[in-house]
Amino acid sequence: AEEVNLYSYRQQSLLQPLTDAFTEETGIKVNVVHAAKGLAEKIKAAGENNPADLVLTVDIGRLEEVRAAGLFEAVNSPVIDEVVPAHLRHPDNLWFALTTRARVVYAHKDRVKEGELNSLKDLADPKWEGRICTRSGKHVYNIGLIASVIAEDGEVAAETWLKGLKANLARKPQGNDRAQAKAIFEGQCDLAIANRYYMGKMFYNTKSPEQQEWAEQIRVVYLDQDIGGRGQHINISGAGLLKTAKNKDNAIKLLEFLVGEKAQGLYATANYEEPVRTGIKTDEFIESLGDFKADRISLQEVADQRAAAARLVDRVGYDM
Amino acid sequence: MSTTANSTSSFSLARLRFDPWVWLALAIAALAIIPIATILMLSWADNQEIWQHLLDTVFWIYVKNTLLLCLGVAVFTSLMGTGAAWLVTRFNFPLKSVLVWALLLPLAVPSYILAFVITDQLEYAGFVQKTLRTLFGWQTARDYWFPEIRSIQGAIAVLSLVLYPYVYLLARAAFVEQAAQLFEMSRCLGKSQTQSFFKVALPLARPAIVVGVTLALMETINEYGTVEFFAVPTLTAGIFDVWLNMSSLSAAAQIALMLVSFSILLLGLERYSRNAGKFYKLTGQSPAMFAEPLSGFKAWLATALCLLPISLGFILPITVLTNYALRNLDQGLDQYLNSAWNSFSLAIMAALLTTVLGLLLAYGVRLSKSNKMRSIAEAATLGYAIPGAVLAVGILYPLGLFDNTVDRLMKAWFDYPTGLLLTGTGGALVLAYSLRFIALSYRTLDASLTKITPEMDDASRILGSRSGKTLWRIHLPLIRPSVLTAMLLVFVDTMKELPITLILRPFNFDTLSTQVWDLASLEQLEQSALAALTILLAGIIPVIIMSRNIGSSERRPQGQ
Amino acid sequence: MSIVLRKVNHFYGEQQALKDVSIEVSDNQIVALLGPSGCGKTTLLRLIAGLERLQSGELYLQDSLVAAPQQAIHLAPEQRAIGMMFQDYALFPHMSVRKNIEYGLRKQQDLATRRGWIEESLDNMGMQGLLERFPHTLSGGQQQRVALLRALAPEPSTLLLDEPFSALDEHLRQQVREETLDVLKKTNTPAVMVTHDPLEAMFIADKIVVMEKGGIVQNASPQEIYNNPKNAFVAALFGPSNRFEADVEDNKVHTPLGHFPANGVDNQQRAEIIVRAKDIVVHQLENSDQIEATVISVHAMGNETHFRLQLSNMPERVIHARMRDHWQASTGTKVWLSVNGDAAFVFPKASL
Amino acid sequence: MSIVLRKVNHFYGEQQALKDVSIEVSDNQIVALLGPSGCGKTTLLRLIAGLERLQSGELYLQDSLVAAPQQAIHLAPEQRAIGMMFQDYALFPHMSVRKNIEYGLRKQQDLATRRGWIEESLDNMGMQGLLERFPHTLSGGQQQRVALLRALAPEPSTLLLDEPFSALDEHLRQQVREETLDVLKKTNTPAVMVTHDPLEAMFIADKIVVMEKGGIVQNASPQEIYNNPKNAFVAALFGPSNRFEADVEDNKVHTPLGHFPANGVDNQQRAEIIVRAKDIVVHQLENSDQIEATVISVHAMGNETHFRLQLSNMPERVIHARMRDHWQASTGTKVWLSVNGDAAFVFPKASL
Ligand SMILES: Nc1ncnc2c1ncn2[C@@H]1O[C@H](COP(=O)(O)OP(=O)(O)OP(=O)(O)O)[C@@H](O)[C@H]1O
Ligand SMILES: Nc1ncnc2c1ncn2[C@@H]1O[C@H](COP(=O)(O)OP(=O)(O)OP(=O)(O)O)[C@@H](O)[C@H]1O
Ligand SMILES: [Mg+2]
Ligand SMILES: [Mg+2]
Repeated sequence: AEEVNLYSYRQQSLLQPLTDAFTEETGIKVNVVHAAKGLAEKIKAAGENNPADLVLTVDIGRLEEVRAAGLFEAVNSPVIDEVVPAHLRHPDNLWFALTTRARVVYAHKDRVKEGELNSLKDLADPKWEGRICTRSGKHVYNIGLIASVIAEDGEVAAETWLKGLKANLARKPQGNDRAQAKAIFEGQCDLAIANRYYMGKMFYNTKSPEQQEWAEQIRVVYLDQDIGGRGQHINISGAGLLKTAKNKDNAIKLLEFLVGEKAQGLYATANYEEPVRTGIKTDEFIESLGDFKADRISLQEVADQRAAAARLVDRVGYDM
Repeated sequence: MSTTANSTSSFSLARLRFDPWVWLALAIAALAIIPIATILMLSWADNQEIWQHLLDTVFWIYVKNTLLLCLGVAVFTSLMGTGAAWLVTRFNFPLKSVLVWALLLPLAVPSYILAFVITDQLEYAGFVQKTLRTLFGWQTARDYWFPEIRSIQGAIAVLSLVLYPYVYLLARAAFVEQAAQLFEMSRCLGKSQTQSFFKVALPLARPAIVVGVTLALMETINEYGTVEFFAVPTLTAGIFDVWLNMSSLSAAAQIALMLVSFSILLLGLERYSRNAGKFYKLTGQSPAMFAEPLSGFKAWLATALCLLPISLGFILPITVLTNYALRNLDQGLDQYLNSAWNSFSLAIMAALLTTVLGLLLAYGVRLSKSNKMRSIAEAATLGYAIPGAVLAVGILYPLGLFDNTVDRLMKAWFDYPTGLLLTGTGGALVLAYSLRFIALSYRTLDASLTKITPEMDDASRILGSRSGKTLWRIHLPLIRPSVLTAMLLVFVDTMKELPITLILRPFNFDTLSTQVWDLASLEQLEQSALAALTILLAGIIPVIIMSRNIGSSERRPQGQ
Repeated sequence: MSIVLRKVNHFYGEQQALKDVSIEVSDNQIVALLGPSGCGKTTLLRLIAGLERLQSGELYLQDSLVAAPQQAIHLAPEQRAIGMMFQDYALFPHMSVRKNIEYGLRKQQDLATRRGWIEESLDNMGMQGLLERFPHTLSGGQQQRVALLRALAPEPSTLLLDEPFSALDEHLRQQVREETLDVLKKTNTPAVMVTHDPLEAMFIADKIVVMEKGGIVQNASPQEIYNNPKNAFVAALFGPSNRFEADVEDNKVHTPLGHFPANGVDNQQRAEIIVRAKDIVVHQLENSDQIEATVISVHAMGNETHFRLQLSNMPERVIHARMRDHWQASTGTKVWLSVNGDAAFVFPKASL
Repeated sequence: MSIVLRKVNHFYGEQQALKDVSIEVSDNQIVALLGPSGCGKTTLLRLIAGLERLQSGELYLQDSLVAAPQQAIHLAPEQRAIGMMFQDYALFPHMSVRKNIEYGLRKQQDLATRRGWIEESLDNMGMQGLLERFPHTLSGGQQQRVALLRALAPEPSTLLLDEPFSALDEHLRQQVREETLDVLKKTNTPAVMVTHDPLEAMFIADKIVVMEKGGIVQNASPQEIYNNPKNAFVAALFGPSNRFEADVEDNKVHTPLGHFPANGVDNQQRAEIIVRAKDIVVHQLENSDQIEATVISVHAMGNETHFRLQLSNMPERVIHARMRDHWQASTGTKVWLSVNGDAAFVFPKASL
């Protein structure tokens, strides 16, 4: 039977609607292994017999890991070339983004005045002392964020900034992004750093209605929007094709499907991420959060600073 | 004072030549050492720069946290485990017959789930603080003091709650098997119950208790999810940071080896404790410890003391999860059933295989009477201290090599490619679980075997039974409770196991814990409550089976 | 009174191990418990020590009631100040010989003063240099001596010993026994001692309690027990003997070994007759007044000679006789036996 | 030859437990091992059984070499067809009496045929109805009998018994002993039996091996051992005795009990003299030729009377004497002693 095999860092519940749609459209069966880490090693260990065709990830770091191991091969697809902008792609097309994910600031609607916070830099301003919450500095999302600051301003400036941010923390970094929203709701802090799509997830959460309240308290602040500013930092979810793939044609079909209109629409409405494809109708609530200008820095450059970012977090003692 | 100086001093292949059991044990040990050896090879790189960075910044904090965590867990698990075991062995009090096995239940709770539930209840927005606020009219967190939940203390509490059953199980087995006569003797010599406990019962059970604590600590140092949840960076956090964020698998392997050496230290302590108290029951036929009835306040205090860890470690999470599960019943039932089936069958296979391997290993060590052989076997169990994801990598490479070699040979000789024989199927999972959890089965069974006086072997062999038959007819029946214990531990731990399953599973393969993870990692644990609940409930079954068996073996020596 | 036991019964499940046992041990008396294996000796000691709960009856120690199920009294073993030595020693396997023996010493003080005694006693009992050894590296007899010393060390106010010398050879046994008696006498400690050796019991005990099947058969001084046994069982305790049954006629019993006075057993009643082997005299010269027999086997037993004989008038029966002298008779030799008229013990047959 | 042991030494760590031991047991011989506690008897049995590895020397069973460290030969215990009864029984705690005894029966067939024998033997040994009991519910003596039956049941080609009767009372002991001997003789099974009772050894053994401190002192027939002991230790084995030291003068030794021929010990050499208690005759009438003594204590020991005496010419020394008759002497009575001239055993003093 026609099939394609996927190693995915993206959770099954998010991926399944997409693969189901793909199978329905093409008749190609999609087999998946989901994992949190170690897939690169799994591919390496299997050598020639590696059964996987594609790797899907939810951030740039994991993509880089596989690429650095030399396991990806370039994807030559006019479809993808057309849809995915260059800064969201590896220079040699070894990987590319499927969606972007803005890492924004959640601010309490009342306790933080509109316009009071504008840029990432502002988070280091002593006036926020004891008012900011974040998750661990070592989380991939924050590593990506810090790496982007290093890529943008250099390590020295980044360190000063991170120290400032650390000094403003209301509590030791802990929990996940949603937990930061909750902390704002509970009054432990007024600002938090989190991915924007969580707003959608909380807002539409019928199983745990209390999360809707959390979301309602929050105003999303896009950073560095002023003209000449770097733009809002984004991370990506992405994919790459493995050198040892056995079903290359199907794999490319799947990739093209994933950047296609239908899949991109699903990403936007089911997971509230920003599609890489332009002109996709997104969710109403997300739309109500407003539009933003995204950082145009090459993600490869950001990814290159991840190790430096991790060390910076240690040096600053961000998590301690 | 080496007690078996005559027999343990020499280890030579010549002596082993005739004993296939010892060779079998050696082979099992070799198999189990492979992942650690692989990690050792992976660590073969110069990471001076990373180490310099770590030493300059967070390394000592990692170490301090790891040690504090271990210290706390050691203290609490040994207190709770030993205390509860002694209470239920020595006394009768209300509900005891239920508490005896219920005390094991927290074992079935994955620590990250307990962490989630406890935090959920105790943090600022949780039930407890909310109630306090309404009661006392406090407004914000600044109006009152409440212990920080996401702290090392919290991590210690949660880990101790799920890990104390290791100590409880082993301590209880030790107390039950202990010759009641020695305790009686102590009292005849004028020592009170309490004194007799500390001077006779406890020292005699010490090797078993130390084994329990050692297991709990090995599990603590490899723990990642929970400590991350409590925002306590330990060496494990360091491993993943170095591996994933600094992209240095070799440096990660090096830190992992530090954990291994730390557990070598633990095992050294254990060995010391055992050698210092190396003894056997001097006679095989003394009645078991009998229970004395408690009355009045003391009786209810005993009940309450036993109920405390059960309530926090099991009843609380199961209540919370049931609550969630009822709200989320619309999850895909098919997928749930499929995962449940996978989990159960894997756990049963792993429990059987691991117990058999552990038993053969322990018996081989016993037969060899050699301290070197014992060291080899212990080395084989070190993998337990390594975080699962790292161990999985250590298993992946050799398995891949094996698969590819077989494939190549089969292709060359028979033109029949076998592909990924193990890594492509559930075979790798069962094998990996066994290699990881052999520590559990080996240590449990070994602790139990050493309590059988060698004279039993002597008597059996004089009566014409070979080693194998002796194992079957003498040792197995005598250590049956421990065999069941080993199976239970592996079963429950396999049900909970996540990192290895995630990495080694074949395509489209889910277990209950991967299903829990799928949603939990999306920060929606509530929605996978049914799967989580099943993991917990699955723990009850073997616990009950086992309690019956321990119970019956306890009744037997008591006669009447 | 040091120990008073009143009307004690004990059951293990269905099985009755003690039947209506009453015993008194007065201060500094040494009592030997004698009886066949399984008759309840160990059980009795365990009850006195408080290791088994009394099921019925009463137990006084030093004149105070320490156990009485009716009144729900049960003093814990550690509060009875009793020393006990178990039949299978129950040495603490995790302690050295020294630690084992010192275990019962209550205070640091005791320890200091008793150290010397411990070392000396070990020496006297032939166990030099074993102080730091662990129990499982000791031979059986060495373990037994350690167990004995452990029981003696705390100078208990009453001592219970369960076959304390059984694993020792003659020599050592004598030595250890004397050592033990010395200690008991010096400290005026009453003791109850189980032994299998009737001679030993006679040698050391002020009083011998003979038990059978859970009950007490006779409780008297060694002399009394030896000379006036209460029944056939007791009479046969001391060395090999021959047992006959016969009906009493004319106040006499007729046995293959001769006619003996019925000793108070009524005419027509069935009687048991015990003739101890040592009371039979074997003659090598024919004497028609005596009983003809043929030698089956002769065993030199140290300073005695043991005969197994076949009576000519009752060939199916083996007779045991024991002579002090050395004989070199071979199998098949004819001999002639005589028995003193008062050497036979006659009892009414116990109706079972 | 059933068992041949050649030049065996055994060490536990530093400690030497056996010194250059050689023994031969011929087919259907019963050998008694006699010796003080800790002299290495159990060790010797364990070596023969293969439970300890031979460290030096050679061991043949049924004329084939089964253990020789030089040649790296060590036959596993289960292949030696040896039966062994352990000093502390080593019953399997999880098996009933029946299961314990049947354990060694190899085939189902054996089982069927031996069932009857097992039940009968239990009956004969006074253990009716205990077949389904577990070991820990048995009394000490009952356990011992089960252990004995377990060793006998598989009809091993050689039997090793470590104090098989020590926990039994006189009566039972005799009964069980005879039962055991019967089995051994019927099946022509050679046996090595450890015992602490020299009389028992004399009674049952074809050969007695006396050990001391790991070495064999004498290895001979019971008669020989009793009448011609090789050294003072052996001479003193059989019952209480008195030991003296003296220098030989004029081929005589002078002791407080009189002058005895030096028996081959050279003049001027130091000699050890053993006079057995039973060889001393106690007289109540003054006789100036005899040795004056004062009674310290008198013990009636069944058919004998044991005296502890103080010699007037050597008041610091206690003398043991044993008379067959019943005496009622009180402490302090003066008595007169005589000893047969040939009753003393004289040996050159062992140079240590
Ligand atoms: N736990 C028990 N359960 C059942 N029966 C028991 C138990 N303990 C002892 N018995 C039985 O009670 C009786 C008395 O046992 P006890 O140990 O007192 O005998 P004993 O006189 O000490 O014998 P021995 O001289 O052989 O040691 C025996 O018949 C024994 O089988
Ligand atoms: N495992 C051991 N380690 C060290 N010494 C030992 C060990 N086993 C026995 N011994 C010592 O070896 C000597 C001989 O012991 P063995 O058990 O053979 O004596 P035995 O003659 O059987 O004595 P008993 O009559 O008391 O049983 C003893 O002094 C004993 O202390
Ligand atoms: Mg007894
Ligand atoms: Mg011995």
